[in-house]
Amino acid sequence: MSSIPASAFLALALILFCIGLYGALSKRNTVIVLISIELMLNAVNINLVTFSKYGIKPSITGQIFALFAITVAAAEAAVGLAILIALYRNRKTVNIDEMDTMKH
Amino acid sequence: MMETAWIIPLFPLLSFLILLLFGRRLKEASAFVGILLTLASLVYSILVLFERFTAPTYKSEAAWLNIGDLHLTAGFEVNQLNALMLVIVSLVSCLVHTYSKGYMHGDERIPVFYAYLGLFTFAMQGLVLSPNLLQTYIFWELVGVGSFLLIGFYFYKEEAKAAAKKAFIMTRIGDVGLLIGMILLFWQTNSFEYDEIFKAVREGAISQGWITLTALLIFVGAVGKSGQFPLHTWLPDAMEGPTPVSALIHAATMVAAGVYLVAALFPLFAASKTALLTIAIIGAFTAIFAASIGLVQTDIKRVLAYSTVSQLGYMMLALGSAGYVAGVFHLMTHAFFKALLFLAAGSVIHAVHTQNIEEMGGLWKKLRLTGPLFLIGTLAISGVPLLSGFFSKDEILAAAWEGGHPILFLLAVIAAFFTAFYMFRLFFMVFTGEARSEMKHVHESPGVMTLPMIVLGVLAVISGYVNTPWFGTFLGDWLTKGNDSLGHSHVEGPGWIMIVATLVSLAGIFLAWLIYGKKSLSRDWLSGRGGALHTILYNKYYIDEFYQLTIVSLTKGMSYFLRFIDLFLVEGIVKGVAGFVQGLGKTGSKVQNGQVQTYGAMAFVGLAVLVVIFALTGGYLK
Amino acid sequence: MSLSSVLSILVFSPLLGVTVLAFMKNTQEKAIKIVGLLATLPALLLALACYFHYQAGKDLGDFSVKANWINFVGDKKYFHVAYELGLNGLSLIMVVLTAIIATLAAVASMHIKKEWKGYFMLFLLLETGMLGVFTSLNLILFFIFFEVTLVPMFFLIGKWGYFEKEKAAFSFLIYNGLGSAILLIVIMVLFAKTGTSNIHDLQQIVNAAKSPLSGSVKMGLLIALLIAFGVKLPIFPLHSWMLRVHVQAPPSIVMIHSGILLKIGAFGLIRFAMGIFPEQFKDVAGVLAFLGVINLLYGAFLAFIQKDFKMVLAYSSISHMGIVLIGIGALNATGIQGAIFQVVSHGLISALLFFLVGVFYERTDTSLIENLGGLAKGMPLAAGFLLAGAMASLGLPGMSGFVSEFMAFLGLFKDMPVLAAVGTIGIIMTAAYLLRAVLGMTFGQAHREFAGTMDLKGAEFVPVLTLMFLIVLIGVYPSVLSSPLKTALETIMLGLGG
Amino acid sequence: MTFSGEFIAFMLLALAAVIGGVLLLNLTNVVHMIIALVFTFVSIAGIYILLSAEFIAGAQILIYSGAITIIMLFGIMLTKHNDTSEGKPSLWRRLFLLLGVLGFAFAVYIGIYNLDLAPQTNHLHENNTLQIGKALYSKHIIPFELTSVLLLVALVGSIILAKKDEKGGE
Repeated sequence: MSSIPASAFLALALILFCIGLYGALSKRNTVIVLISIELMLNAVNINLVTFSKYGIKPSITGQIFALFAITVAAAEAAVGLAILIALYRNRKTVNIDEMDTMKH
Repeated sequence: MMETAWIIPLFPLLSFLILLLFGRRLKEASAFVGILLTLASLVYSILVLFERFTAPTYKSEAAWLNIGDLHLTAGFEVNQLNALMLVIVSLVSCLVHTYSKGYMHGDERIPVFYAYLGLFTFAMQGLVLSPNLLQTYIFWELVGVGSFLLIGFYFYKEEAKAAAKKAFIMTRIGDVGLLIGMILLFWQTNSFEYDEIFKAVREGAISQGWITLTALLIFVGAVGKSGQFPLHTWLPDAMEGPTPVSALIHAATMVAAGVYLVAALFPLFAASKTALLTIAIIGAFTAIFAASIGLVQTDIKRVLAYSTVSQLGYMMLALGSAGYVAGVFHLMTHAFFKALLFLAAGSVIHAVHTQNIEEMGGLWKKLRLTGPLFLIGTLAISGVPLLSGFFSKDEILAAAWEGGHPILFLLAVIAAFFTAFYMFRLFFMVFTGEARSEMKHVHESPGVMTLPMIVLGVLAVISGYVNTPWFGTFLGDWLTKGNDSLGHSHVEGPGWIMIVATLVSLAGIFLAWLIYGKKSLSRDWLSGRGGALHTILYNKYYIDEFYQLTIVSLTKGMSYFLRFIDLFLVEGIVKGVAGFVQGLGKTGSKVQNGQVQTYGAMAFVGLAVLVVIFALTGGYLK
Repeated sequence: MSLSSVLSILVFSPLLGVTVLAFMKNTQEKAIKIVGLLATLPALLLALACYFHYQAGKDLGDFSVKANWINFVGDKKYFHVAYELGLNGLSLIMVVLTAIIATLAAVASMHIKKEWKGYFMLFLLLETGMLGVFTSLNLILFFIFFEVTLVPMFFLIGKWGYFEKEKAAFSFLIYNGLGSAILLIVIMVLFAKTGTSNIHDLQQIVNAAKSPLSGSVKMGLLIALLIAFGVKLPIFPLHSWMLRVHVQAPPSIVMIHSGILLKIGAFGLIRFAMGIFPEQFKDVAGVLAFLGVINLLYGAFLAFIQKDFKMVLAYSSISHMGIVLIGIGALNATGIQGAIFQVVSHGLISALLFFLVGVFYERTDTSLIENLGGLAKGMPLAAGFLLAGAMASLGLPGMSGFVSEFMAFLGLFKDMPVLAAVGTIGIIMTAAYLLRAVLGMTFGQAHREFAGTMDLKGAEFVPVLTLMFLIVLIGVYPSVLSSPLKTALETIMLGLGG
Repeated sequence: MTFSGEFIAFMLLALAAVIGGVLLLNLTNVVHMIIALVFTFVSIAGIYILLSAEFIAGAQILIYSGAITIIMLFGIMLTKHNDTSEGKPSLWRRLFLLLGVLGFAFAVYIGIYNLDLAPQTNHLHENNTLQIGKALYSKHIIPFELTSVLLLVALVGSIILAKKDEKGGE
């Protein structure tokens, strides 16, 4: 019915996830880190939707789950940004290197 | 009496304990405690000796220590030798106790002095009563300590401190030899008992090699204690102690312990020709070696000390030549006349407050009692006929001749000549000649000091007559009765030996008189002839310096080398490990920079590694 | 009070003192010191009571106590760890020694100048640990008590020591921590393989014909044990921690440390290494004897050039522990008994010497040999006891040091005469370094005038006289030690095959 | 394998998504990065359509390409970042991280490489929105409501966090 194997979608999701992960762990700008995390969430959503169609028992639930994930991601982005702004106000930077209060 | 002979050493021990505990309150009165208690043990010893003349050997033992199946015992034994030694020790000790009352008068540490004397006497009496090697060793060490304490009695003097230390360590070197020999012997015979050892030797239960080895090792102990070459250097230094101590310990008793030990173990030594020969050689060499040093010394006590070393060498020579009786006989006579000489020397020192004989002279008229007594001692030691030393020395010479080693005999004769010479050199320099101006206030010692000297003087004259070729060899017969392994009671040497000995000693006296008495020969005649020789002799053959250079430096070098190892190798390894761990920690702590991102990266990479491992090992899909 | 509760009371009685101290104010110096001292007394009295009970011919088994403690199910096995205390001749002696030295060290603690409360609480905790180590019949219990000794010791060194106390405390902790880690591994392997941690059962199971452990595993465990206890003893080259502790810790603690804690190493070697792995132990005995000789000579040579009297004593401890190893390595009744005697004797002697060092330090503020000198004038009694202690230490007959040294060498000479002969150099060296140090301190001209009466006084006589008495008692009448040891020694020899 | 239209569409979308991601990593200007990411988000929406999830695709475009991107841009604008001077972490660290990521990718790829899920008959594409609505309001009603609470909390939280501290902090 479909000419595209499930593994292709999964591989795409994997690549995007890895890009997001790399970005989240290596970028210095906090905004980019946040957005990289969004990318990772997206990759996961692809997986969810893929299995909703290609799973052993296809079901709409996968899509619903993806929907919830998007919602949570949106909320997370908002809160993350708020924290970022609060931090920026105190420390005048968004550079993640300088946020090392855990060390002290 | 013999059954309770164990009480004898307890008297001085009691004295030691009482003075240790209450000495501070007794002050000078502590002298009486010491004197009375040693007197008691002297009386007891004499009674035991008299009983031993008739009764057989008595021995009693009790368990001391059990180790598994081994049972070590402690006890006491009264045989001829022990009984004799006991009396000698008690007698000299008692006399020295009395003498010290005068000599140490005014010293605030009299109680301590008497306590130490008590300890020493206790140990020495214990030593001569010991029925086994272990007990001998125990008391052997204890007498060493007594000697150490008394040498270091003037603790504030640096020389006394050094001498005490030296005495202890040098004798300990010998003691270790004794310890090794004794332990080896133990594993050969399974016993420390003299009787068991002799039995094993008689029955041939020990191989010849073992006998020789153990005998020589035990002899090392005797060498250390009796100041034989090469462990003799401590004995002259030990003269730093108070003079009565030198008389008691370093002349009459403790230094004779080495001779006593060889005598007590004589059946063991007799079973090995090599051991006997070694003893004889070392004895003869020491006799002449020490006598030659004694020729030029200027310290009155040191001359006597070297004389002691030399005389002990004589005794060793006698024992080594199988002259058991001769050795013991000389041990006894020597104890009397050498103690006399030391006490007289002490009396001189007490009077003039110096020990340098160059600063003395003309004391004969001032010390009316000390002078003649000193002369008696000098005559006795020189082997002038009719005095005790003559008979015992003659016995030794005869034994050496019979021993079959003419060279040793020759050495002994030369040593006898030397002895006569340096002893009379001493006598002439101290008692004759011009009286020095600063010696005006010299006066004779008090009665407590002269009385013991008189007793010893009498003994120095008569004690020889217990064993003479003329009036019977009573001592020898008694000593060897019932024990064949000790050899003949009397060695019948050729008659000319006695004449030779007499002539030699008279020649020595005559030469000394020429140089120091009549002064018809310049004193430089001797020293000038052999300038280098004189220097060597005066510096005691540089033995001390040699030891200092070799053994002491080696030990120190070893120590520093090991310290180097300790500091750099051991600590280095430790530091290396610590540094490694620290480095690891530092690397680790770098990761802990407080940045969430780094933590995340670490955690993720860790996860990735795990996942990869699982994927590769296949655990992932199964 | 039934006999079986005696040991529990004995071990935990110091904790009573800890409880009392917890309610006291830190400023009540005198009261705290008295309570601290009193708290050590019940253990001492009970230990002596046990000793006399045994000497009276009664059974030490009366004191054994056993209670279920921890149960858990492992892989097809049920594991029990029981609370088991008990005594045999060897541990009885160690307990008595511990109780005596702890009490005397409490007396010596009068010199402590700060934080009395904390000091005595830790001190008493330490005592409980030590008593527990010697009485526990269960390896896991043993290990717990073993660790209980470490922690108070760490703080006692680190807080009440001298200049480099922190460093000393840390090196103490690191070395001993490593040692106990290795010990724990051994215990766990034994426990997992045999299902029991009772020492007696272990001896049976490990040495049975169908042993759950192969020969090489046993050998490995034995070597691990040797290292674990070797740190404690200490065996060269694992000794450097102990030097620091000796020098930096307060003298009263060094009394405990040198007197008892080092002995846990020897105790462990005899009780566990020799007891549980007798077959394998025979193979390493020669090595142990060799190490013993090295320890003996190494310590002696290094002690010879030290400038600080405490360092001399520290190296002397290493040297004397060499004699313990020599005795153990001799592998016969004589040697082992010598080793045990040496353990006791060195405990007493080093306690005495360190007590005196403490006294000297308190009066003169130094322990450097060259800064002292001539002490015999100002403090004749203390100097005399110091000399006597040194004499005991160098093995003067009539004192305990001789008996032990003699037996250890007697044992070693039986099978390894050459090695033993080399070792006897140590006897000479011991005399040399001790006399050098002691005479340097007490003889000669006094370097300075010591004001007033400096000599021993009051309570200071208690430890000195007690220790001296015991040293002489053992030296003159060694049966006080050898008779309780008899059975224990026979058991060990039976394990070694006669 | 035939080059069906579906396949070509997938390839194009996937390529766009990956390129967007790679640009995200490599661009230096932060605004450009976010713009690049919009490509990715839109492509992912296309992927959803290929996966018969039209509603999700719509939501994706609305929320990600629209809302989140805009929020992020706001964030950037508000925080006056240094546009271009984005320093990079040390080479070692990036290499370390890259290796980790590649290792992870490799391991997961082994897992999905041979995953052959035969396509099942499904009716997801028919009235997709209706299906989602039905499921959401019946079966998943409680999570749905919880999500609304979550959103509310996020809203309030964001406001409080981002609100200027009137009194200058305490």
